[in-house]
Amino acid sequence: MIAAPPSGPVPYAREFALGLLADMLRIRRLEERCAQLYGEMKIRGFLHLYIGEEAVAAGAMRALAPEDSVVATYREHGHALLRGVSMNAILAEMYGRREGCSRGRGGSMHLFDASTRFFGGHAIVGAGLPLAVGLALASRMLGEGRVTACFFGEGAIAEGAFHESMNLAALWKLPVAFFCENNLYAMGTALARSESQTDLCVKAAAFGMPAMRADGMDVVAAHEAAKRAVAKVREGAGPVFVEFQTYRFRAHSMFDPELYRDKAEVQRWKARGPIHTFSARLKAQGMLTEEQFAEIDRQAMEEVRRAVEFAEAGTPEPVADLLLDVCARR
Amino acid sequence: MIAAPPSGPVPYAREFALGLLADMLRIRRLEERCAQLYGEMKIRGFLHLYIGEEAVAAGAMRALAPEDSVVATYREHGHALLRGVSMNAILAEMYGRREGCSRGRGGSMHLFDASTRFFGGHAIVGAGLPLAVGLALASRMLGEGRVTACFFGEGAIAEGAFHESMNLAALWKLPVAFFCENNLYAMGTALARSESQTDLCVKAAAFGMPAMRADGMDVVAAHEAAKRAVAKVREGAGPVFVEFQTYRFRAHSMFDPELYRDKAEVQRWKARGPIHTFSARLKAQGMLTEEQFAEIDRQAMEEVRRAVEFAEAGTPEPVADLLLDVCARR
Amino acid sequence: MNAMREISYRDAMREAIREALERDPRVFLMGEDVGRYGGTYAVSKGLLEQFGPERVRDTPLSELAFVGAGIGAALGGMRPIVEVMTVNFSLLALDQIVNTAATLRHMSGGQFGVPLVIRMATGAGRQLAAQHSHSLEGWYAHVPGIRVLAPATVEDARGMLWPAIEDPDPVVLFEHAQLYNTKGELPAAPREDIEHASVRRAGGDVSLIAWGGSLPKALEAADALASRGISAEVIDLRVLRPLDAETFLASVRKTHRAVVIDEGWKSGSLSAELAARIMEHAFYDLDAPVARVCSAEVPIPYARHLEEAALPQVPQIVGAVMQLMGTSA
Amino acid sequence: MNAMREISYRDAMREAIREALERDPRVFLMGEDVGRYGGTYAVSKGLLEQFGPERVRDTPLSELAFVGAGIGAALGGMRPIVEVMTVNFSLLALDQIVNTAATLRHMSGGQFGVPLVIRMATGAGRQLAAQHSHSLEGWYAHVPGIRVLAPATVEDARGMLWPAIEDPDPVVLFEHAQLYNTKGELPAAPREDIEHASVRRAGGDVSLIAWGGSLPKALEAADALASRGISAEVIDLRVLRPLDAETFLASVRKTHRAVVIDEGWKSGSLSAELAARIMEHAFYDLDAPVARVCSAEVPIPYARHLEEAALPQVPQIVGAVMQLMGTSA
Ligand SMILES: Cc1ncc(C[n+]2csc(CCOP(=O)(O)OP(=O)(O)O)c2C)c(N)n1
Ligand SMILES: Cc1ncc(C[n+]2csc(CCOP(=O)(O)OP(=O)(O)O)c2C)c(N)n1
Ligand SMILES: [Mg+2]
Ligand SMILES: [Mg+2]
Repeated sequence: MIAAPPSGPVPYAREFALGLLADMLRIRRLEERCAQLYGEMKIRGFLHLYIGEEAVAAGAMRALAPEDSVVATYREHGHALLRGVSMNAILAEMYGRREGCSRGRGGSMHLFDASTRFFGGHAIVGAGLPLAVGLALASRMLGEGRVTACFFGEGAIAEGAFHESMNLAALWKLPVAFFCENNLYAMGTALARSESQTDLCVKAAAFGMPAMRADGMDVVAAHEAAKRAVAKVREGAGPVFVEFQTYRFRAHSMFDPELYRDKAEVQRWKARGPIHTFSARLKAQGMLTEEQFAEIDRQAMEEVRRAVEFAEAGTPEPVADLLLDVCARR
Repeated sequence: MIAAPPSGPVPYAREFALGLLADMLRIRRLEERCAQLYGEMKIRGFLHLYIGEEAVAAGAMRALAPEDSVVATYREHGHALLRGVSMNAILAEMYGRREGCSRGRGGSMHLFDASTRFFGGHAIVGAGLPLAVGLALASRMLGEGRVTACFFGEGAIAEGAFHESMNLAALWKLPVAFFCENNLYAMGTALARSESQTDLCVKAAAFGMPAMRADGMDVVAAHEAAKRAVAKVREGAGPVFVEFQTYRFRAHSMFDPELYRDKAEVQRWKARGPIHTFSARLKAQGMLTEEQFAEIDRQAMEEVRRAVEFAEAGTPEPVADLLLDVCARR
Repeated sequence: MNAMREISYRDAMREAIREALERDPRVFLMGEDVGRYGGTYAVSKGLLEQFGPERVRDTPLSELAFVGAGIGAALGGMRPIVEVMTVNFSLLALDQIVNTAATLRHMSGGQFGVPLVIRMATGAGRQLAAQHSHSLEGWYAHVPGIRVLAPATVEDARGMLWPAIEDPDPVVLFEHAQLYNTKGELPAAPREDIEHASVRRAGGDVSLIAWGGSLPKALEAADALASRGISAEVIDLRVLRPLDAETFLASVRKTHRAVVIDEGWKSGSLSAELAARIMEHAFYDLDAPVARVCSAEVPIPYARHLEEAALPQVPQIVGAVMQLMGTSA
Repeated sequence: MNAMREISYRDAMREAIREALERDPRVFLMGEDVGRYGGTYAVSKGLLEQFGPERVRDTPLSELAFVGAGIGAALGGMRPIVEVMTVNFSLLALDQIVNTAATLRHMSGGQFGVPLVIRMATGAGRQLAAQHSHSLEGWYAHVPGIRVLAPATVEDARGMLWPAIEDPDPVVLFEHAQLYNTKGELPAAPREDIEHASVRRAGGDVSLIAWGGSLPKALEAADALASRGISAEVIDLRVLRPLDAETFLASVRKTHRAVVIDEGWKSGSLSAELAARIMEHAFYDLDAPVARVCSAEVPIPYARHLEEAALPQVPQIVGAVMQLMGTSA
């Protein structure tokens, strides 16, 4: 059973609300272009699109402060972008250029950016969680008061890394916000075929950790949940778990024939799409006109156009530097 | 807070009740001798004594059928003995003799016996659980109706292997009885310093698995819980988790200075000792006289004496056979 | 007679799995997305429909537990084929493989065996970057108690699985991801050998020793060398543990020169063991030190040109040979 | 002047940890039972009392997560020392070490480093059987992006930790369990070098290359050889990655013969890399093939006589040298 599309008044000032809309559109337009560029073989390797899930990153990122830390997965273009990594650097990275945010060495799955404390970009499912626990431990020991936001998919919950990390964070009351993006599938494996207990909040509660659930297709609900969670973590009472219920509109990666779900299900979820439902609500409230939407969208596409230009003009890392940064430069 | 010593009527026929008593005494006397033999350097390596926890193995083993399978840890002398491995073969193993149940290659931590389906003897904490899940899967696929009993300490619960195995067993509804021996410490680490949630049944329930708790110092409570659990598993409804609350009277291993707990605590638990409390109840019921107790004890000590003789007379595996059984003989 | 037909490595592997499932009811396939998804590399596509979810079993993301469950199921009388998506992820299950599967028979005094086959993809070349491009076959080849196979041809993809399943001990089978799309001639009765290396091309001047994804490169290099008048013998190792030293030693004793091609990082790779073995047993037959063409010691980078520079390539193999022959490439 | 005092390896290591904790507030020690229990091998005994539970941090049994947390804490500005009880258990954390710690700097284009020290006990010899007796240093030495150290003397136990902590990249430090009780002379200002191998005994006839728990055996063998009129040079490798080839190559170029002693299983052990390196760079200086004395390829058995037979022993080293010298032992 799929819930009704997100609806109801948007409780934000116009500027903030349009900002959320712009955030989601920037991800959407960037990734639509990425899919094309993959077809043109400008982008290679694995490419995991976030299309359909934009409300989660949009809602969550605006709940974080600049001094906070972010850890993400291989499906992280949107997270990097909204954390403040330039679209230019992200796309150049997917092009494998030295102007890329990882000098072309990471690619789509491994975006990194020290200036925004964006700690990547991890492609071993579950591997980001222990890292986040450690970042939070450092912040606590250094008295920095940072919150570490750790994004991961529901598939990671079956991994031992989830169990061990949740326990450590809760046992040591560390400032981690565990943001689980439950898009119902891990590649082709539906949640019910991977978890004996499909209520993820019950699993989190078993660590004595506060857990909440939010509609990940509703940027308002996502933002409110993230705000509550981050505030609670910042108080110093320990970690919080948030399940964002969302859905991936595209294939898992560009190699996925999608044998495991039917088109109808995808259609039903698209009816709950985060962008069109949110803009409809804004219009209903008179916060947004079709022209204004078009203008925001145009700006997003313009940003993408410039990013493609930037990436195309990028330079390859010299082969002579292949071994650079395997260890620290001396 | 430590509960009052086990008390109340023993609801068993005399023969069965005295059998339970004899089981516990056989473990106790064997291990007391092992501790001496370790001092005499007849037994080497790591030696983990079960003294104080005998009621758990005694109660649990009598809930199993011969066709069932057993997986245990490095603290498994008692489990092997009560599963039916001869004391001779167990002690010869600790002597490193070829007459040992693992030909002297496993030692105290790695007792194995195919004839009783005793699958070891595993010294990587948590590593027995996936194995038990697989044994249960095989039994289900082969339609054999075996129950696999998996013994492990509460320390293993923090390991990813616990989480992944519990989920697999529950998800696939496999016939596994997870017998957790909660003796409150993992080496020197008290449960409260290793788990954010110290109610282990709550943790098990988070997998949608039935969970029960039993006083592991009371052989009656232990046996009743194990019986209920095994019966439920045999019905085919899936795995069951049982927490046996017990206590280790001796050091973790022969190298442990026991800096982490005070003597008073140990004394309080000894007041709940499984053997003297059980025999007191049997006496109160007129099921046991001091003479009969002495006779059962004498038999246990006689069995130990003969086992030492057997082990002393054992022969070393020829060095020429060092590489034997690394791979199957052809 | 042994009629040939053309088939892809992927399809050959699928046929081998299907045959095993048909031939022995104790065999089942278990791993992440082997069922409904059809297999990450589409190897198991269609098998779920044919054999059902009990025997083509999708697992949660739990490498440690489902590999361990495979070990337990093997102990319990089944003949599991466990698929770990790639060797990188197998690190999560390494404890079960090294500390349990490989030790059980010996540690139990010969009472228990683990007739388990673990399949995994390995290798780089598809711009998957530093967490999806490892070649750790050499690590597995270090562990007593397991057999390690690296089928490089469609015939071996088709023929090595069944004997691996019949092996009473754990077998780890590596499929280089770059091979799945390769096509080749498959005999009606493929060779079922998991003991020996093979001479894939006879030659007299130098021995090229390779396996898995490096075999095609070695053969290509041999062609290039032939055009320069150098006759290279190409050995396909096939079995990484236990090593079939006789075969490669015989070749080196004949050619007096050897180049080992290994996609692993050079330091501590399997190529080192091969070089050491050759020195130990054929030192006085060598006209020159054994050369090694391996991957650069760097986490494999994403950018295509950097990844290519990091991996063993045909020109390097040719160059290494020319140097051994005392002529510069 | 540099006054000497006698100290055990265990106490030297504890002093090194204590000094690090005193010297840098960002340093903390984390691992199973490092605190209240006092450390499995009593290395950290007393440190909890001195530094408190925040900086001497007991962890649950969660190797993957607490090693990963160490990586994260290093990223976050701390200088963690993570203790994994023994190398066998480190397999559970290998994914974090190989796929994350070792790749982060390169994968992030040089933006992030992991200044982490991971300490672990290694090796056999105490009848702990097949799941507690591994020597897997060679595996770690295969991985680009990390430094691997094997202190074999009390001076190195005392002196290698601080520079390891100052290293901006991950360092894995192996302590052979048999060394903890050994005693030796500690200079007031111990050498702080994590770059070079050391010549522990000069000699002209043969080079014995060893490290960690095998060094004492190599030195004992050198004594035995001296009594037979053979002068052996003993090289303590000290740093297993990156290898200090200059030092052992210089020795071999002088002695023309080498024996590598490695407690790892022979096939695919680090000894193979050393043999291969020597052949690659000193082939024409060798009077005989490089010999290797390693562990038998068997899960280490419990029985004392079998364990002894499985491990490298002095008589084998002597025998290997005699054979190289063309005289039978
Ligand atoms: C340890 C590990 N196992 C398997 C994989 C292969 N894999 C990549 S993504 C993925 C699915 C993960 O699903 P989920 O965590 O729900 O994230 P989503 O892709 O849905 O965002 C799998 C199985 C991996 N990268 N790492
Ligand atoms: C994976 C792993 N980590 C650490 C150890 C070292 N170790 C052996 S027993 C033990 C304590 C286990 O405690 P628990 O599971 O409660 O069992 P108990 O000893 O109390 O019976 C530890 C830490 C190990 N054997 N395996
Ligand atoms: Mg998902
Ligand atoms: Mg315990």
